[in-house]
Amino acid sequence: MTDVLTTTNTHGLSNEQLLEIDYYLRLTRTLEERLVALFRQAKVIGGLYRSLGQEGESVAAAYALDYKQGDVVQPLIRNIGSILVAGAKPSDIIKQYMAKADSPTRGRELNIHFGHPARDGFIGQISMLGDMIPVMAGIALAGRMQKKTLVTLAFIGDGGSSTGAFWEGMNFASVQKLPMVVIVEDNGYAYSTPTAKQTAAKTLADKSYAFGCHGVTVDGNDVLAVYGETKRSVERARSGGGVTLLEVKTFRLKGHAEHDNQAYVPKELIEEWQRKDPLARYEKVLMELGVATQDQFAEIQQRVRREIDAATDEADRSPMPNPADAARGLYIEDGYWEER
Amino acid sequence: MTDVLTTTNTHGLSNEQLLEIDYYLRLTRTLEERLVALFRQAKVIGGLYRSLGQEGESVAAAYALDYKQGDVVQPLIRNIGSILVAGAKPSDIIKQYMAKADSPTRGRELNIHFGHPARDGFIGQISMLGDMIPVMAGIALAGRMQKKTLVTLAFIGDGGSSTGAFWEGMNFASVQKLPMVVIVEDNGYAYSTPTAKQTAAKTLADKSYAFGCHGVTVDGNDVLAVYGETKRSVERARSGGGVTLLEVKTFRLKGHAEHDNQAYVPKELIEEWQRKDPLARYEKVLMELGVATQDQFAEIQQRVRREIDAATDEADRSPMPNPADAARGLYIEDGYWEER
Amino acid sequence: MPELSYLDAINSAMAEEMARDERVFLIGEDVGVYGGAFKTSAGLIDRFGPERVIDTPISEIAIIGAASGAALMGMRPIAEMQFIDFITCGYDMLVNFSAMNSYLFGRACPMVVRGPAGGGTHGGPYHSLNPEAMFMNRPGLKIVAPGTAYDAKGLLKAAIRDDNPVLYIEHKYLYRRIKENLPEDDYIVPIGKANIRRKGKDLTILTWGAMIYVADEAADVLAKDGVSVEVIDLRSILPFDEEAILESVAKTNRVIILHEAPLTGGAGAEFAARIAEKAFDYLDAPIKRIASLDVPTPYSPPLEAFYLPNKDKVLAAARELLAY
Amino acid sequence: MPELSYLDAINSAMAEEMARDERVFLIGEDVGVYGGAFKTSAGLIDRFGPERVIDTPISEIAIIGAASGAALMGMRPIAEMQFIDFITCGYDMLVNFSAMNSYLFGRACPMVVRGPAGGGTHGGPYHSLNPEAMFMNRPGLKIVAPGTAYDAKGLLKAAIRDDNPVLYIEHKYLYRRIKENLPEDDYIVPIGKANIRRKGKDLTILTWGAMIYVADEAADVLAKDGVSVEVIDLRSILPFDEEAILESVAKTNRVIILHEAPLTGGAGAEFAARIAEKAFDYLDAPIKRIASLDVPTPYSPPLEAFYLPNKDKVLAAARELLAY
Ligand SMILES: Cc1ncc(C[n+]2csc(CCOP(=O)(O)OP(=O)(O)O)c2C)c(N)n1
Ligand SMILES: Cc1ncc(C[n+]2csc(CCOP(=O)(O)OP(=O)(O)O)c2C)c(N)n1
Ligand SMILES: [Mg+2]
Ligand SMILES: [Mg+2]
Repeated sequence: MTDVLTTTNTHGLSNEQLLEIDYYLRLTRTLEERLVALFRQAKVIGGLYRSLGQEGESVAAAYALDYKQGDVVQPLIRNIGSILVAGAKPSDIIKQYMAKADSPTRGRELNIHFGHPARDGFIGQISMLGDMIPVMAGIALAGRMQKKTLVTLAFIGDGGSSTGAFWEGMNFASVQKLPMVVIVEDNGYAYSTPTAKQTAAKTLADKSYAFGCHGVTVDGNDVLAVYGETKRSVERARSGGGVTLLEVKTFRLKGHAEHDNQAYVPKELIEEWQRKDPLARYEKVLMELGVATQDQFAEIQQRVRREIDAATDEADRSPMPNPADAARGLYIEDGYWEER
Repeated sequence: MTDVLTTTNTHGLSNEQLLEIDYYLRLTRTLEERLVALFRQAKVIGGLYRSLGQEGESVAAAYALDYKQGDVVQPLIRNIGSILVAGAKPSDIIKQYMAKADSPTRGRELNIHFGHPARDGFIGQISMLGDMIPVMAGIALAGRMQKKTLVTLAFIGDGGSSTGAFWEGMNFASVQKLPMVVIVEDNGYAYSTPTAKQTAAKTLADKSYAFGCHGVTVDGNDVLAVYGETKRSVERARSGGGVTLLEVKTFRLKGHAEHDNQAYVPKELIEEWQRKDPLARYEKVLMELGVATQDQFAEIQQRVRREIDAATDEADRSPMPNPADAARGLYIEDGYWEER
Repeated sequence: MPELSYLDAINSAMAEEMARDERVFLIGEDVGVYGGAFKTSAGLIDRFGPERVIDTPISEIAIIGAASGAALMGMRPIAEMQFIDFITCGYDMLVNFSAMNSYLFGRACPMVVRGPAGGGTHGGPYHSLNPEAMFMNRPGLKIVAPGTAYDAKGLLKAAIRDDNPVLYIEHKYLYRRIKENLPEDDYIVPIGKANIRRKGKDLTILTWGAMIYVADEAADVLAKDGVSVEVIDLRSILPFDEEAILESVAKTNRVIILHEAPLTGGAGAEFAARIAEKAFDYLDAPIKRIASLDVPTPYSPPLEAFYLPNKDKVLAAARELLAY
Repeated sequence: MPELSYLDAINSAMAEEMARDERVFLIGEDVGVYGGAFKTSAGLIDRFGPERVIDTPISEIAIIGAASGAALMGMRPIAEMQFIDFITCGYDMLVNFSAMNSYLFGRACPMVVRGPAGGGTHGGPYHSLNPEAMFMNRPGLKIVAPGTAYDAKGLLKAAIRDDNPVLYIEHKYLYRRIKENLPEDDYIVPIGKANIRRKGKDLTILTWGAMIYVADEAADVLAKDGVSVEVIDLRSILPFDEEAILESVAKTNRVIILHEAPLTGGAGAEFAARIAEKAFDYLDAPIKRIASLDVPTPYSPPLEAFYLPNKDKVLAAARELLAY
């Protein structure tokens, strides 16, 4: 159990909502553990990326959006929690990792690179880091042109925030005062590269000065704090206050991917951040606040396990793609995507 | 004559040096006026870009470098004054504009896009704005690896500072703490686009917070102030203090190029900045300081006119390229550039 | 039928589509207040307002990326590159994001990226690019390159109405040099269909963009020698009208592929390869390509003239093939 | 003769050149402390220090641009793209700055850009790129694509010693799958020279990179049918060994061009076009190209297998040509 100070302001969330957040936190962690098991059984095709220790900010930030208003979240590979909140099915995520025919991309693209901003409330990234920032700005721009009240929420890493695409997108969004929130995750590393080698800026939030947008830093492992700051930023964006660059301080507890033993990370750092586990801290607060009991958490975990089991079975049963389909769908009018 | 307040600190420059600066200021303005005349005679191939009102910062900044130590300046199209200070011949510049066979690029590339960092003390930009910032970082990096004490000075515009290349280059240079000074010219416009549509940052110098480098703003039409701030930044860079982003506030008194009547610029703005003419202000200060008299300025202008006349004659006489040469020199080993 | 220049045709295509469909908007550098570096968008901001004619910072990644994002939301952006050369700065966004939406994700991304291309104006190495080949091996885009005012208007309308990202290559040399009487009524030129510009039976010249006029000149000269040349204006580079190409070669048995981009790795190589595979039996002579030299576009007029294809280069190749 | 994998060959080429010439350095993402995403640069930082093995921010524009600037100053940088796919992000810098130094400015720019390319590893659309064709119509670069450990080492050394920017395409599928006994002594493989991998007289297969092994498989099968196949490993894409290509076709009169990139606009189109112009009289059958489908590289194994060229596709084409 953790001894780290954690905020207790629940920002007007109801007990159901507070428990729902816990559900998504557990769903994320359990789903990833399942993916690890499938990876070890060689059922996952390609790499597996963990968000262990970062589930808190992924879930809390996405929970601050209003999908009924058309809000859109754009996750990175580690923000599985965000798309679960936005409504992605665990079975779809497992199918993506297993490259199945009935996965959202029908086996064409990997992990959580999927989703449609106008249909799903989320859109996965492409691999080229930074590229989604201009794209999310364009989604926000379209929303404004279409007289919608939507806000876009984009995630970017400490590493991704070094790319020209990030800079150009932030600058454009800020000039246009678009309804957009960008969460920059300082999780200590970009692959093997520590944040200090990524930027000489004092904090990643300091980049906001270059854009003339709002800049905030928050403890990324404090679920309620991340929710609160994101909510504030989203509401400001929705009411015409423009872009916020919200830095969450967190830590990547695993290697870049399963193959990486993170030998380059000092042991003490890992231990320090293990003590800051966002799930443990969040559940501790909920208990202190009398919102929930151990039993309720146990129930949630049972429910989560049942759902992940079912999702895994479904994914396991679903077929691999039909090889000849590889030739189809280059242009949208060919009808491939309308089928089934 | 101008009534604008101007600094009088001569930063230890000798009277000869102060007059030499005036010489370069006049050389720049007169050379550009000559280019306009040649343009009207249709002897200039392609566009002509003026630096009227910006000669001060171009000359003063370049004057703060020490070319004997291998310092390198990278001008934009409007920094003719900078390369004149670095040693470029007016005849070479005119030949470039006339696309002559014996121009530095032998008619292959236009205006002041020429120079070699290890040979000339300057390197012209390529058209893609922002690209030279990473390149100048690489030149500074090489200098450090080669145990040289050189500093690189790069110019970028208010518009160019929106490009991904600028952002990536500044970030890389700052992380590496390279001996580099970047002057960002806020001259009010990027083509027809005012700076307010280019960035929402309060000042362009504020971009320094994103890089964790030094940031300074100076009156770009105050020759001595620009010299002083550049000198300070260069010395800091040379002594290991890292990158400075130096914003010069100035104004583009002409259109983007000769074809552009700048109808989009409010008349008052132009009049206001005409009153801030850097040459008038500089010469006023030199006279107040008793450094020079009207006669000396007149002498300098006569000398400049003689030199520009000679340069024009030389350029006029020199031949156009031999058509078949177009096929040569793609790879450096083909020997084309060793000839003549 | 009003007489419109190639540039007017582009301007009116945008104006008419923006009037017809409020999802259409223009985004780029200096496209609004200034009306574009070449005045291609003159008047549009007055008519449609700054919300639909957006002046951006100098950020090609952001322009193409924001246009792509808006397109996913059902808008139909036209992203202008001030010169097509600067599309290189947004290259990644266009080939890796815009172009992949359908194949990977089943998302429609209806957008146009357009800008002034091509040489002959002494623009030098950074303002004379013919970009088509840079994109041909990166599937997902459509690519069109009109050579007439009629096609400029009809292909731009087709591109705007297409549900895929379309690279629209306009040749700046033609902006004000050609004028045509265009139909008053709305029309489109379908993407993927070539135009048999001139019927002939002895030799095919396959070309597009500004080079169609070079082909015309050569064909006129050859006509005097009694040689009947078929000139195909390809118009669409991707998808391209393979049928029209093969039919023509089957008829003439001799072909010259003429384009303004450098020879090596140019789009013409693909067409030559298709012919060499699918019309092999019809060929009575080697497939000739006439293109620019394999170097950047030099700035000085004598160098640029030597660099570019011209009538004489085409005639020399034609005579070789005819004597074969 | 020590046995080295293709990856070891790359590592040792870099190590030996860095030891031989202090102007050589490595710059890229995670190339130092981590030794590269594929461990291609393992051990180099310990041996040469962080000044010569530079870990950068995620900034391909800056990596290629800084390498170019250093090269102008007489250094010999090796810029690594973590995957070659990300070269698209620095595309502008490479084609517009690095590649133009000689032709426009008479400046030597001795640098190498290298990184893992190619499919077959289920990397999906963003980690399987074969990039050569993206650069073929933008003059100024040299492009090499080794398929053997011997060539991987010899071509990398040649690239590092070359005074022009060289794009060095290494195929990640081969990294650990092939091992060869390599000479202890220093050697280079000259850029621009093909390797006749297998002599034959009935049919030429022109290929490079990982596809040389597909060509071998097909050639072995055909050999059993008494068909003698000549396999040309091109190795250098730009400049390429036209003489070797034409000589082979003149001898075999039948040619298949095999590459892993998609068909349309692929580098193979250029070679087909050259043959169709310069060896026309020697051709007894159409020129066939076998390549990947004209779509992005799909991720799922059955889709990727269908997408990529393979022995059977080559055999089918070969039998067609031989029956012709
Ligand atoms: C433009 C680009 N360059 C390189 C890569 C290779 N790459 C994939 S993930 C990664 C590290 C990302 O670090 P960060 O942005 O901090 O995200 P994190 O992995 O920490 O969540 C790199 C370098 C890439 N995907 N895109
Ligand atoms: C990447 C890129 N995009 C577009 C252009 C076209 N262009 C040339 S100059 C210019 C305006 C430059 O403005 P600024 O950087 O402020 O420099 P200034 O002209 O004011 O000196 C533009 C948009 C370019 N050269 N490069
Ligand atoms: Mg990180
Ligand atoms: Mg400006």
